Amino acid sequence: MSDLNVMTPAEIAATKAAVMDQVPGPEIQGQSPLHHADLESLAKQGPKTGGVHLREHKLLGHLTLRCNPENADQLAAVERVLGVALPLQPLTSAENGDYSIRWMSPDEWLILVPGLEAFDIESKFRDEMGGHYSLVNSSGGSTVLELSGTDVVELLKKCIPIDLHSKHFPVGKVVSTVFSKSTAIVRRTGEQRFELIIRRSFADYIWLWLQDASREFGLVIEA
Amino acid sequence: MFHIYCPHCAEYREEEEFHAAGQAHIPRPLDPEACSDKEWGEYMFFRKNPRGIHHELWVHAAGCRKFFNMTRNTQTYEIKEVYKIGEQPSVVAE
Amino acid sequence: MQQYSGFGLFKHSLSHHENWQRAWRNPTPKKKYDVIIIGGGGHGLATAYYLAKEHGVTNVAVIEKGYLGGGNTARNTTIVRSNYLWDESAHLYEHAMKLWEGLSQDLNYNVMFSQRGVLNLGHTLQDMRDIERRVNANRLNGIDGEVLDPQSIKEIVPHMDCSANSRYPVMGASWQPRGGVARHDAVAWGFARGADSFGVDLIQETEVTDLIIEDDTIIGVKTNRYGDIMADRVGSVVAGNSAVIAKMGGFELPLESHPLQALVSEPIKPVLDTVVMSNHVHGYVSQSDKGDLVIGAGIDGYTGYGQRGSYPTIEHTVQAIVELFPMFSRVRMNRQWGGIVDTCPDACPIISKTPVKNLFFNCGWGTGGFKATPGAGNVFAASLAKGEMHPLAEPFSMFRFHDGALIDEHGAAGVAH
Amino acid sequence: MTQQNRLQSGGRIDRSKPLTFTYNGKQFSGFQGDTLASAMLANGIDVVGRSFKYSRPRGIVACGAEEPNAVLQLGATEATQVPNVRATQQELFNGLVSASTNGWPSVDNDVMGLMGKVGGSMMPPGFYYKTFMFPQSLWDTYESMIRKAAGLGRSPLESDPDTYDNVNQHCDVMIVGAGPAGLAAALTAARGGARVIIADEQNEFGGSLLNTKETLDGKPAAEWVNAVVAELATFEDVMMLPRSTVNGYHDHNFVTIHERCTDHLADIAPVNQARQKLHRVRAKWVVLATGAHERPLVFSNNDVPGCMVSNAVSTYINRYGVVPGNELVLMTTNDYGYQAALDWDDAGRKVVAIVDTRASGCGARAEEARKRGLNIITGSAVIEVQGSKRVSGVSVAAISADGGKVIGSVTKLKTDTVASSGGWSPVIHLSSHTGSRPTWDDKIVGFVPGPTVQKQLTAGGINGQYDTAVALKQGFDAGQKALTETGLSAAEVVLPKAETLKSDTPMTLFHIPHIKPTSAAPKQFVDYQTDVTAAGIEVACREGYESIEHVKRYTAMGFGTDQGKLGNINGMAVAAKALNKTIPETGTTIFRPNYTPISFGAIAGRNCGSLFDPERYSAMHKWHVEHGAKFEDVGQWKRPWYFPQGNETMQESLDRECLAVRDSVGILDASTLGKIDVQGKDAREFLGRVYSNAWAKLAVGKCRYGLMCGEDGMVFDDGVSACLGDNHFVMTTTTGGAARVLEWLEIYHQTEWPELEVYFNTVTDHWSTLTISGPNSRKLLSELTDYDLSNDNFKFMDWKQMKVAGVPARVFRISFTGELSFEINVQANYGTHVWEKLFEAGKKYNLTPYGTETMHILRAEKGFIIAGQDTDGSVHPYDLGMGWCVSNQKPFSYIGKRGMNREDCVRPNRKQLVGLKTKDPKAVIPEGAQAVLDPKAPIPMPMEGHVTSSYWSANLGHSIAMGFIKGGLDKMGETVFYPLADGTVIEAEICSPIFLDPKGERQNV
Repeated sequence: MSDLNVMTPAEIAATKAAVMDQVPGPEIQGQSPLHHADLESLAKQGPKTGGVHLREHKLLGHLTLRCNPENADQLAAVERVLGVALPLQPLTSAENGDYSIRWMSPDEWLILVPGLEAFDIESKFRDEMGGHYSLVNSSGGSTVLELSGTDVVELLKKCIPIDLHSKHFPVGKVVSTVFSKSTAIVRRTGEQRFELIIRRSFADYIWLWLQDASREFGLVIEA
Repeated sequence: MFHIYCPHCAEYREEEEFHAAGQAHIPRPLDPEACSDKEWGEYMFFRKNPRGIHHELWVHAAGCRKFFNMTRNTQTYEIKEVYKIGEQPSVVAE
Repeated sequence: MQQYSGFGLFKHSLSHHENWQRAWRNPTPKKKYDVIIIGGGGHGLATAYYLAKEHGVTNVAVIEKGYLGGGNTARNTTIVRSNYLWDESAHLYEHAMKLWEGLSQDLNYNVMFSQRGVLNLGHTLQDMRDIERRVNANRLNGIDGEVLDPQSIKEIVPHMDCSANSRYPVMGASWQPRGGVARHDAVAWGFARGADSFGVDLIQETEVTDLIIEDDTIIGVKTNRYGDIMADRVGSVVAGNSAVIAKMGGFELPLESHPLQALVSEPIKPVLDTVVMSNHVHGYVSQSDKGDLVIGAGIDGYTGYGQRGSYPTIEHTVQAIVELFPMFSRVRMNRQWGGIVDTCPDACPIISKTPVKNLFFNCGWGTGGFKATPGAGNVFAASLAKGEMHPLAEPFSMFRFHDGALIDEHGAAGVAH
Repeated sequence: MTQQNRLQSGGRIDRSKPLTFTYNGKQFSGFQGDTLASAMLANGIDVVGRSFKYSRPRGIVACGAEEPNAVLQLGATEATQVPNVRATQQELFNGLVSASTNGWPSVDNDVMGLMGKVGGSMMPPGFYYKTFMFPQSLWDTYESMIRKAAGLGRSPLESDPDTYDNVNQHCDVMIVGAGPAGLAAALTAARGGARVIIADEQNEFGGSLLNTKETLDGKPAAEWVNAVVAELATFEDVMMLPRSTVNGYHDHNFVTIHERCTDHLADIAPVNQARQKLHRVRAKWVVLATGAHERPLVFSNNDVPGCMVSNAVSTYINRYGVVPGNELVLMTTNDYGYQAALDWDDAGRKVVAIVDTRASGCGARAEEARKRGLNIITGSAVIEVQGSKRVSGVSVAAISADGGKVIGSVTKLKTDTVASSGGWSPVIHLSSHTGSRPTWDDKIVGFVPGPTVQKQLTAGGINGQYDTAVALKQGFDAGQKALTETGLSAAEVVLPKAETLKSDTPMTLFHIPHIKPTSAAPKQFVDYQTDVTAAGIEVACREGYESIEHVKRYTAMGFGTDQGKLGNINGMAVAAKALNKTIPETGTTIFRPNYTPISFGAIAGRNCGSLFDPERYSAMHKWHVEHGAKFEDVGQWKRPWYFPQGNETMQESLDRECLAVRDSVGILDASTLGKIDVQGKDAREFLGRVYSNAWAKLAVGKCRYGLMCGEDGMVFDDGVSACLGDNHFVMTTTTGGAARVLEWLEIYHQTEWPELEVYFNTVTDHWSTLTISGPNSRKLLSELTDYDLSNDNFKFMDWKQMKVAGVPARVFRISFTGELSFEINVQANYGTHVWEKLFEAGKKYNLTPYGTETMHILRAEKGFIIAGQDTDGSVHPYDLGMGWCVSNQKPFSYIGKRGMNREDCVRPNRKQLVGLKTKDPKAVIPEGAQAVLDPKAPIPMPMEGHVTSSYWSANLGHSIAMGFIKGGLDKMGETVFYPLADGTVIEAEICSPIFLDPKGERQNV
């Protein structure tokens, strides 16, 4: 291999699936889907108090794993790679340090890892996991928003049709649902804290929506 | 608006997350070339469309993206059951 | 038949309106008819009227399980237009349009057909290509229509947001000046009164519970109130319930019955003088003579006989109307309701013979039924009278779904009813 | 002005907070706590509108949602106008501006009223249908007159300055109505630990308890209300919504609540607040505690201002401290009706007479009236009212025991107010929204909720139970039942003691007889707002409109903004009598949402303006905006359409962009194309089944174009798929088709071929796709990569992995322009970086950004189709001349194969896609033009097919077009004509659609 990050098609063929480190060196700065909104400046200039706080966790590694939940070998492989078992109960999530896994479907999980580790993890999966599965890097296609604050539930009630009562939506629960006229993956990370994973092309729409819908509570941007 | 139990997510969700994909249990003919135009046309277009108990295909489009079957009364809109692809309904029309 | 006129009204006012004749009788059915029409909606009643008037077939019964005109005739948004894309449908709807134009006088019953024009808006380049295509085809088929630019649209609908900065700016529209609206109930009643005057028996509150079929040939129907009633030919005109009748005949149809919802605002002073329809933002609106904004929604995605649909469909429609007319935001929605529309895969109707001899079906109109009422009744009557399909009806055979000769009007039909 | 009808004390108004308001341009005053209606009555305003058909003066009749007459225009500015607000439901605020909606020149002196008097007799129901037919040509004129007369208020003509919210709610128990039954249910459910929402349309909870002098546990009922409200407020899981109307009850216990957050404060909402909210509630159980509306009686001239329902009279006195007149005649069929006279008497004004239609009334209230020495006339009725703008007197006569006819002589009494009570109609509206048909209950003389499949409970007035003690008990029971049904344990609640007043049997009577037959008697109104009279209903029945639905539609009964809340039952009774049937035989009454009208804005919520529909952006969107792109809407995407420079016309921009690509190099943002990652050992087999062409032998590192057809054989999408690994492909779809294709793949995989080992995942948003195209594209790319881009190493239809501008990329050597092209795919976070680096390096090649329009022209020069533009769901691959893209050798009968071999699909003379070359090279045929063989043929002219794509080609110096022609592939060189709307005809020759480089040499260099 001439370049560690780039395999030839022949090498890829050997793995049956193409894997590529998609992240360039540190001299090139990536732009999250909300780059144009310049949240850093808003965080500096905007209000410091309000009922809803928003922070973007950008440029993380997003990996979609599809595999067979009844295949013990595959489950074991996941644990070897991530140090945590795949959550098999519907709508649950699991974490191990910077790694987090969300149940998306009976055969689908969304894994978030630090941005620079995506290729590493992907490669480890390819080494460790056998049988029929797919692993797709979708890091460029989404971003993560963290919403918190005293009015966060009231805000989300205007956005998604999910019952957010903590009896029904405890910390750790994750759902994929409609977000106004887009979609989002929503996970509760605290009593008044939620994680939203949204698609790149809809990010501006959701950003506009959140600003509009949170007006009565006051929106604080954090960076 | 329907309140639909997704058999994969194992909870009720709002209809907005789903959409209907027509009558269930219409297998694609195994040998299409052996079908007459009439048989092929019936496979593609002709439907039971009952007033009453109906078995239909739905997909949890904004959720787990899985298709599943639903037995529903098309008059009262009561959902009698949902069941996974490959399973058979337990509630059927008289 | 007692003639209606302004003078008649004056005359009757002197006797406190005590001497008006019945608009139609309430007869007990005979044992046998030449033709039985199942379904006393607009299409069924029009069929009966034209059978009697144009073909001299008066030994006819219309059997209606509820009240006359109580199905989709009573539930639609009353739009009339004929600017369909394909020759087959354009000719059929234009046939209807020509009948609409003299209908009040023909029936001596004012159906309040108001040719205030219909705009079909285009919001994308592909919309505009489709509009050009359709209007060109209409013109060569002898159907009025032109393509308007946003400025000309603004002159017709001054209150609509035609600005370039809306989410989907209005890029143009097709305009059919002869299109418009009519008073839906009056259409059913006018045809009913006309048919009755020729001796047609209108049997209400009577449900057909089965078909009587011998040797693959229909010879009559069973009813819940009057037992068996025999007939040489039977026409089924039951829209959303067609699958139920077809099942009695032992066959299936290429149809699904879906909820179709509509809503009205409270009555307001005249503010919209034409019919505005938009496939792209998904809504359409006109203002009735009573002052209501009459607004139509899209079809719900599931099969439903409940005469109601899902609330999000209403939401999307109202959003579309507020998007087109931001000033209507403070106007208030009065009522919503739903009908059952039987939709074909190609968004065109079925006017057809069936696997059962002498049993004919008129169904599958989807969202297009009301505007076709006189035309559909007219060609269905001719087909029932002769036992052979009228040339305008021939392309609409249910068997086109076997050989593949579909007439795809999704573009022209769309949400646009 | 003084509030002449205001009492010195009493009521729930705050006399320390005076408010001013305007009605028809005049200023009046009222108090905090007033409704607009109570303030108008306090000021002695009699006429609040004109009826729409007969233009008769009308006054306030009721005190709530059932009010038919007091329908006003509200709003101080053009943008804040609200039509048709019920004065009885509008809270008064300082500065409120209102006006009556009908009447010209004014509501007090109305010219149409004269017409109504003269012409009224010529306007029986259905008169429209019987006239205005001759001459036909005058219908437009008639119609505009009809339209002007109709309608109530008017729409604002400016955009709404306010915002609205939709809020999703979930609860165990949704309680509709906060009267005694609703509050008891809420308290019970709350104590049991349920999640409760309780909504009431009024400004404060308490319902009927606020309108009377009733006591609970010997104390004013309001004290109990206050205590319950205070306790409910302590529960975290209880949401209390006053000013909130449950307007719709939908399937599976989905309920919508219209909350008016700021309408009681001002015309316009305070900054950052929503004017109204629409709560979308999913409830496990719904408790309907909606109460009942009192029915007025139907008698001659019962619409003259000063005629009210008796309960409204009591409410205005007890709740608002307003006596709506000086003298009262009360007519009742029941004991409860007496209450209005007692309250009137308490207020110190004169009760002229209580007219009881029964031979005797000996309930507790009647006894009280007798004790007070009030004038009670039994066995009689008010058969007619005198007066025009205000009641001046009544005619009273004895009636037969069945209420069918007048049997005695007529006595005239002087009065300015007539209250009537015909009993109560349960508010069953919501229960019938979900398709349940109400059932008639003879005992309570009204409809009650029928059987339902919803998880619905009812309590109190809706069941025809008007006794407070019973309502409390039923509310408690409903609360308990909801608790057990939702798996919670029962709660302990001690209900307060209510007084139970002895009452006598009410009389079943709706329509008061007159000495003249109904047809000749002065008008007896059934439905005020739609001007439907008892005589009108009789005419309808006489004419054969016998179904109650026919009666309603023919007369318009129930079609007003009050939806017949007061009149429907009376109307059914009149129809039943005319048809000689009972009320249940006549039919039932079905209600649809909304219970009361709600703003369109509240339904739309925030989904308007820029949030009407998402705008989807690619990673380079900001660059496009900054470089002056004009955008095209493709699905929800905003795609650059073209990039004008300076004062260029669109055509000039396109010419420049097209030439730049053919002469040097251009760049297109192709990121919006759908991209689906396909992995698994059966990926290849799956592709073979869903594409019309062969995929079995596509090697790793290669790309292939494919067509997707439906089972009917008709093309619905297309795109290039690349083999990334033996078990790994990436599929591209059209921009608009991405979601549909993915779902289509899933449905076949999940339902038909689950045995195939393959997974699909969307990666549309993950990749940015930067397409550089043109003879200099290789040179340009080579400046940003070390990779060997030579034709030997990187062939046409290959893909390679390399770094471009330092970013790892997959580069596809495929071409939609016919030029040497490279599609550079990088993770979208780095799209802009690479895009900008390309421009830095591309300066010397005049790298030109181009949009969708230039892309369309360039591909049309090559005869490439665009699915959706050159296809319409009725063409199969052979119709497109793309038989080369169909493989009939595949073992599996791929989707579309059987369909495209049906009889009609293989017949001769199908429309086929061909190229079109105009005789005049400068003439561009409009897209959508229809081809004919003989432009002089008579209309209807036989059409051969339409133009799908047509452009000016700057590269070729002439126009180019593609279109369908019947049998076109066999008609090369033949001539067709395109007659245009302006009368001109464009002549064109049928040719190959490939106008440029037919051998494909340019892309292969």
